[in-house]
Amino acid sequence: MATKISIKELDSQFAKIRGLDLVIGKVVEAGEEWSEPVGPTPYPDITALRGWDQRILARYPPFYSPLSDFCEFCTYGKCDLTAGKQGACGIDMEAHQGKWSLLTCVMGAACHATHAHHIVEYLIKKYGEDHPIDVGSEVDIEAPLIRLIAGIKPKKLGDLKEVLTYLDNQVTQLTSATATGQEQSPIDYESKALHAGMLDNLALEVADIAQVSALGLPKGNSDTPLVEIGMGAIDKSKPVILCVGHNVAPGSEVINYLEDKGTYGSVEVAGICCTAHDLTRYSKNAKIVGPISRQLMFVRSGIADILIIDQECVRADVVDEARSVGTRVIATSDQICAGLPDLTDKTPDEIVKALLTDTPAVLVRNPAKVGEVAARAAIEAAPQRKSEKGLKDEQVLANTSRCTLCRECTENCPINLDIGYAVNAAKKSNLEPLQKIFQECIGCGRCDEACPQSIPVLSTINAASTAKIKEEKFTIRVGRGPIRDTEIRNVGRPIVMGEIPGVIAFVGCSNYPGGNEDLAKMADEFAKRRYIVVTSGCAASDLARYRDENGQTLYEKYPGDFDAGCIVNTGSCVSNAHPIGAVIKIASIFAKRNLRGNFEEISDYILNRIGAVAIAWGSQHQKAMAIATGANRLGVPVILGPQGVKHRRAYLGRSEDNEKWMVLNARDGKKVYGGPAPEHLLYVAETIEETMVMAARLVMRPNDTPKGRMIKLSNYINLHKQLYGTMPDDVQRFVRAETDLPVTMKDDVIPVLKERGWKPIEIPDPTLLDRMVLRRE
Amino acid sequence: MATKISIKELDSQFAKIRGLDLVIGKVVEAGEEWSEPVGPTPYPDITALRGWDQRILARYPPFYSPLSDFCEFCTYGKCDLTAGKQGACGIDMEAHQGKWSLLTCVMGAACHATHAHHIVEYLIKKYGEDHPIDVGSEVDIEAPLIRLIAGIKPKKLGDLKEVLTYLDNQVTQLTSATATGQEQSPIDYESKALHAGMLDNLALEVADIAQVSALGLPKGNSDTPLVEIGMGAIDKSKPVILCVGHNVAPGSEVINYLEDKGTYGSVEVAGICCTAHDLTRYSKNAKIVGPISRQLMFVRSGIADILIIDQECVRADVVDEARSVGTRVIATSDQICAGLPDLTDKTPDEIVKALLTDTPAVLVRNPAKVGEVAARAAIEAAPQRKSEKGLKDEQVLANTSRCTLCRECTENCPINLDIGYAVNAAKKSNLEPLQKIFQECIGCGRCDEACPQSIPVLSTINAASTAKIKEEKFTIRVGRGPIRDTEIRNVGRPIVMGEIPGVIAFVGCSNYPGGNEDLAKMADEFAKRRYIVVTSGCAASDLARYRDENGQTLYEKYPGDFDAGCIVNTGSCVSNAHPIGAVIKIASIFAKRNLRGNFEEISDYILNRIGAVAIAWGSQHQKAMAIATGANRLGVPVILGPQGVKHRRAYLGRSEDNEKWMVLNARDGKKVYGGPAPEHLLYVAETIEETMVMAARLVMRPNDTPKGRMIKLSNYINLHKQLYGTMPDDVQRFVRAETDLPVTMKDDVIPVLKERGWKPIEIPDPTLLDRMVLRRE
Amino acid sequence: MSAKITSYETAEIRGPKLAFNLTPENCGRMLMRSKRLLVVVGGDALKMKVADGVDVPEVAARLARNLGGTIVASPGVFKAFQSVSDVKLINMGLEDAVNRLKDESWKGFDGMGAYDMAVFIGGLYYFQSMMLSTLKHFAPNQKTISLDRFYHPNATFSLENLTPDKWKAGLDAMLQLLEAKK
Amino acid sequence: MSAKITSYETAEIRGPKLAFNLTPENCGRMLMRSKRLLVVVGGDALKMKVADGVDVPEVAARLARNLGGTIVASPGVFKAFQSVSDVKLINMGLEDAVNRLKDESWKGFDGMGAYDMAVFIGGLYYFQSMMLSTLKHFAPNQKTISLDRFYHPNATFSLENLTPDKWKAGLDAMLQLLEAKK
Ligand code: SF4
Ligand code: SF4
Ligand code: SF4
Ligand code: SF4
Ligand code: SF4
Ligand code: SF4
Ligand code: SF4
Ligand code: SF4
Repeated sequence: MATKISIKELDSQFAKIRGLDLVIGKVVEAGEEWSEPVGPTPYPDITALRGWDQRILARYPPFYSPLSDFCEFCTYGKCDLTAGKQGACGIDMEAHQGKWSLLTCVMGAACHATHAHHIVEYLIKKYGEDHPIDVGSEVDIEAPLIRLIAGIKPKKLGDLKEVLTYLDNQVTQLTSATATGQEQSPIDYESKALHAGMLDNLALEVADIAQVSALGLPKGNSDTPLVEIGMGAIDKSKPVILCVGHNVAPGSEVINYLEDKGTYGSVEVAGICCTAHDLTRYSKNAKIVGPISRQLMFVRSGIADILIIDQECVRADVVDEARSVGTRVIATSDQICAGLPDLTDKTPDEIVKALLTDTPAVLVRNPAKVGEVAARAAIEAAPQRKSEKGLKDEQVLANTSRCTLCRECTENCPINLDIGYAVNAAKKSNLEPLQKIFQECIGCGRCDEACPQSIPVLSTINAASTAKIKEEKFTIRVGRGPIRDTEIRNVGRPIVMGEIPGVIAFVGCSNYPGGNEDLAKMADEFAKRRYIVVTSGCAASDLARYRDENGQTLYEKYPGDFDAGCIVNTGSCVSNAHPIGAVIKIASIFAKRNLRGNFEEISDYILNRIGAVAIAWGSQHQKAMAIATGANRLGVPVILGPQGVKHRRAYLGRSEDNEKWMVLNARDGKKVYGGPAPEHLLYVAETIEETMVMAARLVMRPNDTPKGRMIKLSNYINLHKQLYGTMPDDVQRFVRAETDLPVTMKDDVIPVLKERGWKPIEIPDPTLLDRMVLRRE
Repeated sequence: MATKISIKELDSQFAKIRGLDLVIGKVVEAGEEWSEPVGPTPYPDITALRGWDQRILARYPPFYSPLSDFCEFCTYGKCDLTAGKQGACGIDMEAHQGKWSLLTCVMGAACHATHAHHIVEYLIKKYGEDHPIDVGSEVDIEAPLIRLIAGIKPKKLGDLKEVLTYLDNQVTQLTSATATGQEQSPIDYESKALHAGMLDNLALEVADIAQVSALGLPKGNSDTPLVEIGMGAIDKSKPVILCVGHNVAPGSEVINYLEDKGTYGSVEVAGICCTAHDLTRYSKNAKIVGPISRQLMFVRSGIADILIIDQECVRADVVDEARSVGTRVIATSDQICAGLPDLTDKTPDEIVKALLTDTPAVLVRNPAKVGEVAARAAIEAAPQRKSEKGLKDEQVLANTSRCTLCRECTENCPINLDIGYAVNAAKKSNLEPLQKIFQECIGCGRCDEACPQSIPVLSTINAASTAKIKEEKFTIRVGRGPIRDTEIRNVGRPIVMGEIPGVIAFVGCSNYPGGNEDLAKMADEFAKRRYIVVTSGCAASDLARYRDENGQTLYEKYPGDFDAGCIVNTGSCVSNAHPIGAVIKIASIFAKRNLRGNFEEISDYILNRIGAVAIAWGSQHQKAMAIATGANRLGVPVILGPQGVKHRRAYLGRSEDNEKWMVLNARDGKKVYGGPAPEHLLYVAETIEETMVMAARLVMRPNDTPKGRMIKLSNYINLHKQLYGTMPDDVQRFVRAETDLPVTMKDDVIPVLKERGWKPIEIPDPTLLDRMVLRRE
Repeated sequence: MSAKITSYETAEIRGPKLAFNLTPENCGRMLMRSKRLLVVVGGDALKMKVADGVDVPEVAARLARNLGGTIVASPGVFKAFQSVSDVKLINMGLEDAVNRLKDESWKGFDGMGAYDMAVFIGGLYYFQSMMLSTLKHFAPNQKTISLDRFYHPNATFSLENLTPDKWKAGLDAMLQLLEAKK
Repeated sequence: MSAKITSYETAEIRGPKLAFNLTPENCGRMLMRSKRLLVVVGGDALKMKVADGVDVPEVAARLARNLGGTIVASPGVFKAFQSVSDVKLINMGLEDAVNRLKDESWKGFDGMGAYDMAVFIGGLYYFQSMMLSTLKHFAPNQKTISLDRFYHPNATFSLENLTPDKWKAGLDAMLQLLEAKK
């Protein structure tokens, strides 16, 4: 608890003070002082971890894929940077891509920092600075990232404020570095991008532990309820309030209001994107329409009576789309004012009236007011709603007669779906191709924009798929927030020892080709193979939208523990703090490493010992790149799906470059070969087959015990054979001794090893940090 | 002075405190309390001034010129946004351009906020939190922007910290709004861009008043010394230390060290860009090489023994260029680590040794250490310098024989200089065209990059112009910092009454076509016409690089007062706070308006009454756009030169749209026609002729007295006739009554007015704010 | 494929909507169809006489005269039209003029209706390019034609990159065509 | 000018360095000059049989067989080469392979020296485009050729956008040329 010194009036010789409140936030409570010594980098500034970054970037140098040949950042430009040419400011393509990488990560980090600010400020206003941080009785390490990075142990909401101040300052400095005439080296741009990623992760934790603590979201229990998800899950007979975005505050206030009035049962509160997750964490009666790929589709359906938008991942056309089908809109955030009139200072009566009459889209920057207004307006508006406003399916499909098969739509589709062909088939009453497209379509609407015949292509896809939309009704396990310390104690050893082959996190946005089935198949495969599978955000939603041969969703099929063969949904994007926190906690709880301000040591531990990998099969947003980059700095490799190539940057190792795979043996300080483990830090895969094999490879760590390596290798070889049809070309690099080999595979592998001139090596106590060497010989 | 409460140890029942220092920074000293009431918007958040922005943007809507047809901000893209098409996130070209506008301004604001942080932290470390803010005995309003925006009156360096915290938070929020799926309306993007601009201006003031207060820079005196400027002004016989960037700390420490050792006279300390200005403000023995257009040219000359780079406007190739001519480099800022080894923790001996032997480019993030190291290394290195390292002029010019006249160089030149032709002429020993190019060239080096024959085109230009380079030796009046309150008292009335036709500020970067002569001619014209001319940054340097027919530089020709017919150099870019502050002070001192947290009222006053215009003939950098946009929010119009079109956005009025020019008459609340005054807020002009006429037009204000309007009109009509050859098409819009007409022009103008159906109107007491209406009828 | 076909400045990569290349003669034919023509003369017009031997104000005046068009030009350049009396002349900067052109409801300088074609000539390349970009994106129905020596991808129609001689000859041919057909 | 000539995806505007368009026959001639060929088979290869009727792994195998090239392919696709035994095969993802190709000092999968030509076929359009972008910018000396159905501006040489039939026929003609001249 904080100590508060109040001075009403002081009129001394030196000073005159009036109404001064001093709240001493960092006072440590008696008997509970945090005894952990502070490590070398509490609140690291933008160069404090440059040494660590240089170390990892030397092994995993940035690999750039420019999206454009020129730069248009300043008025010297546009500059042609093709193939080594420098721009007018002296920058070349490599550094320019480094700048994009930094800018992307900074945008992401700024989003999460701002989101954290908003939610913390809202909660402090509502519950007070002194409201305790409490993320569950089985979670002692309440804030692994804050402890690690900031070096503090937050006890109450108010303690988070200094972390927010730090975030703001660092984000501003990094934003500054993206300007023309600032940073110039690609490696330093990447060091700054890694810093931005780390800040992003820190912001995630601030936001999520605050809302878990104050809003009563699940505190790490494995058996959170299964709730409904899908466009078909929304009960159209009720008034429908749709929340889109990331900030749960307004949506939760809707639920509060409805519960107060006892009308919650008769109103449908549903969400899209992360707000959806957090609404179901807040109340299991809330529903999830789906991930971002369902945003335009569902808004266009006109089923929502009220659309509440808050911040992040809100389509820029959503207000117009909503209005065109008669849905009323309430924007709620400074971040998205959307050009709407600000009615924040009006009474709820006035706002409801405005919404229902002449001002169908408004800005109200007060969550509680939004709660009341949205609920009342939805109830009043629902009877006016003609169910599925807009055109009937047949009317929509009639448009296809205009199709000239010019294929502009396909050429505009980010994933090149053969939509032109499908529209043309519909012309001849064959709806099957459109229905197939529906399964893969990410709902971006670019085809609509492209069609010279003004065919509303996306609506056409939907109209052809009405039956499928109705069927879109699945279950998802409610995001559970933190991983419990008790779980870490159970799995820490098997993970570090390798008996659990790895932790695989399915994260990111729903902009993948191949539809959500691809994602689900991957998750299924790894859960079946007894990896620990974790998920969050749009990926978590999309995993739900799939049934196996028995008609079960993955959440029905697998338990929700943080354990081998389970699938854990942590929740919204900000809940990504928890899987990241979990690997930190393994280092802390299992390996007893100090966390406090001790970033390098923990990252070194994770990189060398903890077989965790994230798969962002979709990663549309800058935030996705920021989260991934933060994970990378901590030593967690990430695989992106093919669209991720457009983030422009990977961090790739070269498995054959033995010098790069030398580690220090902490036991004697000698440089020894640790193998290409993990081989990459950020890899963009083209197909799910490649992704699966790569994930199985990237969970290997130099520190694996023979038993652990055996299990990892067995999965790797097995998947490789299953998907490539052959023994891996690089198997010899992962076998340290014959004891690493699965017994059943020995006959297969040993001849290969011999052929490739393999020699056994010792298993080191691996580190990249000089200071971790215990004793030199 | 602050009150400091120290608690060494407190062990009470409630809390345990160790080593706690409470510094109560905002304690108001007895008897000196700031009695000014707080206005409606102290520390405005990102929507607090949205209403004001909407008002000005309704009159001056954004005008966008896209530099590219597509967006590549997220992995949904690239998206084709041509002619109204929406991207996959739903954004259209207009909103996307609004996003660029915001991003540009945010980058600029982040640079200045970060710069302010760095300088304030450095000064606090050196001089203490309690070091008083003191910008001159004749300056009572020490911080007009801080008073206006933050609503505080800073008394000591430590008081600036809360302003910095505010800046960080706001910049982070605005950065967040540039991400995909955030803001969506062009007008709200622009409102946020205006906010970023305002923050930028605020940061300028924080940085400059801190350094003026603590480093003893000139405190607003008009007669600052004339110092040397020009590539030819550098004494090559001495060791030469060149400082490039914006942060004066390392350079000033060089001077401190040299002065301590008594060797300052024998070492040349020179600067490029804003650091240069601030070095001469710190010591009149420092020299200015020139504006940014001289950076590559001078570094390539090899004259510098040591190059110190700090932050902002540092060419990305400068380290390589310096090293290729044997110049040692010291990077000094977190913002630009340039991939260099960090030697901050080494001793000066070690660093000097490294620099002179195996590590010719290092990072040292400690200004005092840089001071010593640079001075010692320069003195040791100078004898090794072969004067003008690299090739001899003839050798360079010999390369021209390879020229095929392919004109790739011209097609790559940002200002399309006919450099190919000139190189080709040199082939035939005709150097004149190259010498002509030298006068116009902005030194960006893009031609070098383009030449398929690998002719070092820029070096060729220089080699042909050796004689001209030697002649580049001019004088500039040292930046004087603030405008004195006493000056404001003198000119406030004549400016508001219009007797001084206007304040014209020449600001911005040196990336203009036409060379610096164009700029100088404009300044000369307006000074001659008895406008108050103000200048700063690269524009101030470039103004010096011109002699009139009598061989005088403008600084020699015109006095340095803030008065009619004078030219005031305020200093570096951060000193732009002072001309902006001056218009605010006019409202405060002359019109006695409250400043404190009273942004809208003051901006309304400035927009309607103070004839100030800025001309950024060059505006290469994001900071230039941020500064301009900040001025715009305050009601000061800005004209950009043609390259400024590549900032992509203007704010344009439409003079014929009478409805837009209605103002409220504060006397009776009636809406009355105020005329298109000022006609635009941000205008991009193609030529200097257009710029001059536009500036003369944009100084007009609805509130002008008949006498004032007469003087402004007389200049406007006169310039129009001089440059267009005709009477302005719009003269009738600026004549309220015949008394507005200059006597000598009546015969000319009255027939025109009659022909155009002109009718007299009343002069209102103009305002855009409802609450400023005194009395309603 | 050479990049030279699509732009003058090297980094001026545009698309997917690129100006149709027209020969000078075809420009002439295109212009003859115009009922309300605006000729926008840029700030580099006078320099072109020196650099390329083309008297841009004269070309503009002949165009406007023969097609009943209006000329808009900014200071400096405008002065070159002082002797021209049989053509409607407006003094205004390019950005100001384009700001009006991009407004579909604008009725022209004379209030008689929208211009069905805007001819651009004499502009600073990069500045003109941006003005044409504004119109391409925000006034897609406003037809524009660039008669400058360099290809302008953002116009609706544009000449290709030409040598000074070919440009001069082409403009002459175009004007003769106009004047003959009159 | 149609934008269709320069790219497949509408926003895939590139330049100033654009791939030379080659006919399939000229691709064949170009390939015959290669002494060290790498055939990079993308992850969409198998789908193309269904969509366009082209058996990409077969095309790749014939190419490599006739020119002594090495094939690199990622899982899934790689499986299609299981029956191929007379060609050197590497299993690796595209990004991993391109990361090696972009290293000028790389000596190839067999350590025998750099590949003088890298053929790309069967890639996901936007992914392939980015891989070619990496090479264009950071390994400007690495020649690349795209045999995919759509024009790839970032390659050194590329087919134009073709209909499935023309693509199939063109590849056949190219292979026959190779096989005949052998
Ligand atoms: S930032 Fe550099 S490369 Fe980009 S446009 Fe400006 S000068 Fe050119
Ligand atoms: S909405 Fe679907 S089909 Fe249309 S462009 Fe987007 S992904 Fe392709
Ligand atoms: S763009 Fe329109 S007309 Fe062309 S193929 Fe697609 S749906 Fe048919
Ligand atoms: S996963 Fe991606 S698309 Fe989904 S809400 Fe998060 S950032 Fe947005
Ligand atoms: S931000 Fe929007 S317009 Fe830009 S690339 Fe992403 S989806 Fe396309
Ligand atoms: S250095 Fe000068 S001539 Fe060369 S491109 Fe830049 S401005 Fe043009
Ligand atoms: S690019 Fe080189 S060869 Fe071509 S004209 Fe310019 S100087 Fe001559
Ligand atoms: S005026 Fe422009 S170029 Fe010069 S230092 Fe300032 S921002 Fe940089």
